Amino acid sequence: MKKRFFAVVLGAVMAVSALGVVASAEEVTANGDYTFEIIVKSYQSSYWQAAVKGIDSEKEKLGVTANSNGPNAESDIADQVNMLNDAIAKKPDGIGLAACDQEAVLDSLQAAKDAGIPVVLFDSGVPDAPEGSVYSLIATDNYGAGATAAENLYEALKDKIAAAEAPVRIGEVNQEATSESITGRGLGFIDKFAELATADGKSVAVVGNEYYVNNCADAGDEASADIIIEVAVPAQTTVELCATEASNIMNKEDLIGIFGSNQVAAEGILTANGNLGILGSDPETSVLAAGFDAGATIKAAVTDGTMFGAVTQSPLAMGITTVDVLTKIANGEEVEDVPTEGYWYNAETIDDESIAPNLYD
Amino acid sequence: MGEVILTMKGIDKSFPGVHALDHVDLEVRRGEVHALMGENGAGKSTLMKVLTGIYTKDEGTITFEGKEVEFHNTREAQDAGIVIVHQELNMLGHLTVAQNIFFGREFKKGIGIDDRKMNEEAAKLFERLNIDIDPTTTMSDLTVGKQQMCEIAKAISHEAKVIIFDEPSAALTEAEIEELFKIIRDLRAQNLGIIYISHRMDEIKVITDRVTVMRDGAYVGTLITEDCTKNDIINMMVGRVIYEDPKTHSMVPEGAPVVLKVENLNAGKMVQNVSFELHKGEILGFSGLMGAGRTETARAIFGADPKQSGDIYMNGEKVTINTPQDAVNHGIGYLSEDRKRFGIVVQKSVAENTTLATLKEYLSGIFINKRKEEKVAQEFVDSLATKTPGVDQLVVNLSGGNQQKVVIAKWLCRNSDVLIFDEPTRGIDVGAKNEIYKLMNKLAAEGKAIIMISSEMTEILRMSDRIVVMCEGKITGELDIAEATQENIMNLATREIS
Amino acid sequence: MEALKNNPFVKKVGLNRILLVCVLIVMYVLFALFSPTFLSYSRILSILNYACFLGFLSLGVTFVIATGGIDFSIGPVMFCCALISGYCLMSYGVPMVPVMLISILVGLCFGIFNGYLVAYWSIPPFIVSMASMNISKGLASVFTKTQSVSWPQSTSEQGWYRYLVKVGNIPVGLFIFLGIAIICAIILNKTKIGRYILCLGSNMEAVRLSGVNVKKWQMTAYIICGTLVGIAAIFFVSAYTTVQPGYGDQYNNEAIAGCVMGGTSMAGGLASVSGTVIGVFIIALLQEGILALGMNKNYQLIITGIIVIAAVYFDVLGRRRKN
Amino acid sequence: MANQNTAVAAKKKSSLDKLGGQKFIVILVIIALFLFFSVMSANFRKYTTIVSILDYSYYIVLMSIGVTFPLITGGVDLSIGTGLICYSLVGGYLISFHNFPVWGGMLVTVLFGVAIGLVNGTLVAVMDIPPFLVTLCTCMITRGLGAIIVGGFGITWPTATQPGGWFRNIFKISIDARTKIPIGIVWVLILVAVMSFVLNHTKIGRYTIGIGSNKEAARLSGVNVKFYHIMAYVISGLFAGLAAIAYSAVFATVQPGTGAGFELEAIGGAIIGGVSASGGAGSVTGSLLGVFVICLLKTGLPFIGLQANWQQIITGLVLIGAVLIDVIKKRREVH
Repeated sequence: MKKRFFAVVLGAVMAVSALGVVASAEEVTANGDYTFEIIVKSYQSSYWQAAVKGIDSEKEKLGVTANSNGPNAESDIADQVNMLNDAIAKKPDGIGLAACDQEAVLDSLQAAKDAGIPVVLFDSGVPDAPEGSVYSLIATDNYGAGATAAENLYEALKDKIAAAEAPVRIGEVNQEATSESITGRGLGFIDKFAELATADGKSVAVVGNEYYVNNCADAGDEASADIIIEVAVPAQTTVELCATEASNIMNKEDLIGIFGSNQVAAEGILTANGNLGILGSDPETSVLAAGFDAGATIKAAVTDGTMFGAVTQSPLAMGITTVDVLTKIANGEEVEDVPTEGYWYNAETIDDESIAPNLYD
Repeated sequence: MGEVILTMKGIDKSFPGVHALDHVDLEVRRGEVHALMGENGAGKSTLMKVLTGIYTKDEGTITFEGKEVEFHNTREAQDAGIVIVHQELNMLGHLTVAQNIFFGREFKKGIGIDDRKMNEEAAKLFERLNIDIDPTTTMSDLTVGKQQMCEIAKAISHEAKVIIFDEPSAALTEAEIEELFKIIRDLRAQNLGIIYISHRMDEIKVITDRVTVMRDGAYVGTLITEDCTKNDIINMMVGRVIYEDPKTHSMVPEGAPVVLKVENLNAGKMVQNVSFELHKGEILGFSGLMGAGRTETARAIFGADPKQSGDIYMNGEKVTINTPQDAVNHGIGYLSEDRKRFGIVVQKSVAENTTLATLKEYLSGIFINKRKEEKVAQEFVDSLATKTPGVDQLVVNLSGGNQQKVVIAKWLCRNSDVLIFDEPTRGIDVGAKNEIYKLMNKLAAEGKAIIMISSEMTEILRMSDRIVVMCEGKITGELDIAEATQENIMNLATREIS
Repeated sequence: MEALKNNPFVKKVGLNRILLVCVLIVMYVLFALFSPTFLSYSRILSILNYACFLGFLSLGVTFVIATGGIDFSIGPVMFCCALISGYCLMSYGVPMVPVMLISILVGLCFGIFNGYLVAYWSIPPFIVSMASMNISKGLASVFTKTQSVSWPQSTSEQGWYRYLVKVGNIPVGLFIFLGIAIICAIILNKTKIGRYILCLGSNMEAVRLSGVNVKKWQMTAYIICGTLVGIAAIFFVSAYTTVQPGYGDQYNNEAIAGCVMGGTSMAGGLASVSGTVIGVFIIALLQEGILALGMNKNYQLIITGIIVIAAVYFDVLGRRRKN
Repeated sequence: MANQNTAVAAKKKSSLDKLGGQKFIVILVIIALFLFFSVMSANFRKYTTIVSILDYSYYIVLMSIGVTFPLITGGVDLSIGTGLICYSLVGGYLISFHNFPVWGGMLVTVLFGVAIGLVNGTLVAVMDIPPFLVTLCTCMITRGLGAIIVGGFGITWPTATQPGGWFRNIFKISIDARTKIPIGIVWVLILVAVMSFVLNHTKIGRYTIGIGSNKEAARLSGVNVKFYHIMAYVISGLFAGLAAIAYSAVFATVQPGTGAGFELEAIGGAIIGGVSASGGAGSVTGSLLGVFVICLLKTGLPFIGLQANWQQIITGLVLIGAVLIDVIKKRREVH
């Protein structure tokens, strides 16, 4: 049966089922001519375009209608609220939503509930959503995904850290300090890294951007720490400012690893490395960089070893699952929350069947 | 003097409401400097604009070098060899002298402009003209006089056969005028035809060969300069002796109090040590030629431009006037010569313009009481006989005379004691002029003190109770209306070359 | 056409404005035809959400453009107002009413800053805008430590402020906006402030020579604009609750577009509050309509751009014909 | 005689003007900033940091060279920022998805810029619409257009190791992983020299200044004012296209919807460098220097540990300061 799928979808679903993302392997069929409205966070980024791809392929498979839209940037909160209201006004059989902001959509969720339109949230949750408005959460665990990066990076750097005589530095570049997904990844990385290091008897301090310093589990003491995690956030979310912040950290002699928490930040690190040339895959001779998301540049960097590895989430699978869950709700079936997580990939695993389909250009 | 190079015959030109040129003739020969004279508004500039293709003529013929010609723009005239040195400078301040001279016809070198050659050519021109200007200087760094020289150089660089000088000396200093004359004589020696427009009688005697006089858009006559006297020319210019009820004596009652007194006012080079008194109920005429400093004096008194020194007394009390606000608060109103730029807000209605200076009086609470505003505006429309479909009409749609009335209404509304009329009838047709005159007389009779700046002799003689004549930023004389004649005013207004 | 022009009603209301209303209606009908759900009431509410805060911005910039100036710092300044006041609310526990005053005050301060630089220091408005755009973004980021601020939800204790936009299904915001628009129209057309602002935009020198303190009134226009931007900030958060530092630029374009579309001339002197209101509704309608047709925001940008150019070109043509 | 007072020779130039005026101050500011950051941060002094600063400044420098022309005519071009992204997206899209050779994509990028410049110029010069509004609208239009054409995806031009990656060496030659030669600065300087020549020694430049200085006088001199007015915007568009290539060469992925704000850095740089906001005056070299002030602030402030957001506030104040010099100078001249 899987052979009927497009090649892309095939891989994606394999990956998804292999990792138990879809609760069961049961086949979804649409019992009617359903119409869904699906709103992503930003219509203009590769990550979300990949999600839209998943939505489009699945809707064709199921023979339902799913209209996807999204604001131009994840910061256009007002635009997304308008889109959501617009979707409610169209009275679809269900709405899929990746909310840009947890607070701004609450009224609209209430309106959807009042109108009897089921909402499925994907990518990001809305903790204060009105009771009964959200039927299912296909959540990406950003905090966990950040932790995944930390685990892998720590594993590779473990020996170097253990052997270090002077304090060493780990960098982290976050595009901003406002959105739930970025801050989740950033804090997940910091907390996990600190946890692992502390378990090995090392002390950790977090310095840099106030938000991350104040919100991590333990900011520690810079003067006495063995490991310093330095967090940088640029003034604007443009790539050259990310790159500037990255070069500032990467210029420090005691740096052994660095993490960029989304595509822009990871590419900023790579852009900065274009001049510095300090990144590589061998912890003894170079600085290890961990990225996030995919895109041609990051994929190329991982393949050639410039970037040690990266975490990707599976927007494609997420898109597919969203349509599946919406269809099920429309069928009148019971649905549950579906957790998704981030996958670590590096030069060896980048072509694996379970990974490759999740890496978009 | 050589053969005839340019003949204009029977040139006629009308604008809506104005017959600007009435069958005017002009003949210029090679190697002559031909003066074109006449009062302000006699039609000299219009004639030259017809010649250089800025205006198209309604009737008449222009013959240039034996062929009948008609130019459609300045470029065509230039190409034929007729160029004009403008009164107002058409310069590009950010470019250098040489770049200005050759603007629009640069020398090329490959893909670029050959600035070196342009500088050389400009230097050659200046050499030919005996002018000491560095062609690489930025234009805005030059004095007005030097800029004028550049304009002349530019004109000559066009291989000109006829050059028109439109009031070239107005902004020049003594020494510069000498230089200019030398240049003009050189050009004459090179067999060019030169038309020279000027108000300065003495210059005419010094530099020109023949004089053509115009009056009220019509041709009066042509004289050989050598054979005539200054008074001959003045008589031709002012020839018209008949004008409606001229004042023969001052209408100001004996012992009328002094309302405004100005002492030793200095503001730039155009206002030097100006002192005068203005009485209640008096119309004080300010006469003089263009650029004599009358407008500048008025603006300095009004606080529109900064002044260096001088005291102003209102009703015997010394007052400080630094901004127009101060002036208005002390009861002075100023009606600018350039209504469109400084007088009215064209996109607004008659009523809005009328109350512009007195808006406070039309406020009910925070709102403008439109009914009251319109009522007052309507009163003024009635009393001034302003022709407008209604007080909500936009001023832009009114004729010049009616626009002027709106400005007058603005100041009457303010109940100003002193009104400065700067060229009150410029651009206004004859019928409306008379109304404005009547109005001014009425205002004076009501006890307003009026300063009237006018370049029209008839206007000065008709309206003033007393006349102050200015020349080159200074007051050169003061005449009671009883003793004033066109001739003695003109004598005071023109300056002997020392 | 001539007959239409001379019709007393047309004359009173103005042909342009009637055309604008027609455009608005035609657009609405078209959207309704192509998208069956477009006529629903909830959609109208959604349009109004957007029109409200944008309307305040547009009203504000109308005053500035009336003087012949420009202010394209309004979007970021609006976010700056909402961020600083929201931060006071959420982090320092300042009560709601003072918080709203803080928002307006911040807008006012930017208005004073812009107006002072333009009027008294003669710095071109374009450059002042650029500077205060940077400064407002930076200031907001520094103040909130680069954090986005989420104002309280309707259900929380302080949530009553959200009733400013709508109570249940009643679009209170529309009434407040129209109320303030009427006040603005009164200020612009019936008070000394408006009279002087319009006149100085048309001919600053003539107004100065009438003994009016033009600098003061020029600055006043910017102050009014700043105040309205502060109000816009309140309406933005009451519709959308969350603001992020470093953004807001896109609202400049839409606010200026709405104002210019409504017949306010970039050259100054001509401004119409009712035109601005209609222009803002056109933009909000367009934004909603594009969504209803299933197109994304990009099409809205393109269509808005073309409409504005067309509107201004008709204005230019009209003036040419007059001359 | 009284008139002798007026016979003052040419206006005296201030000693500042003799040294090159505002440009001189800007050079001093650049040196001062550079020294300040170097002293404050050891990492700033590194060669690699300088290469980075240059990398991140190319596209702004190129935009500011172009926008200098409309600014000198007394206009402005706000469409260059979003335009840059739009052109780069379209060019990269053709390379990645339609098998265009890299040079072909670059050509399309530049030509697209020229086309938008032509539209701007025509609307401004022929249809008499205020430049601010025209370019505000084309700013919105290019923003939408770019995203629509490529279908919303971020576009990556070929990376250095991929076929076609040679174009990334246009701006930076890699000797090895750690040694780079910022060759881009050479091209930028050449372009600055060329455009300085165009501005000062060709008809296009001469008439651009003429239009900004006194449009009516330029028209009366028989110059085809409309054509040259359009050309100013075409140049601006052309350089936005070149800036798009610089941007694509330096940065990895071009994201649709970005680019707003780039134009303000370029215009701000030009104005700091002495372009008069009212037109007529300005120089390409001045714009170059002005942009470096902005870029130094942008890249330098993070190095001294200042919160990144202060950079925006400081940039705003610097801008006002730069114009204030001009305003005060003019006031002095009047009195």
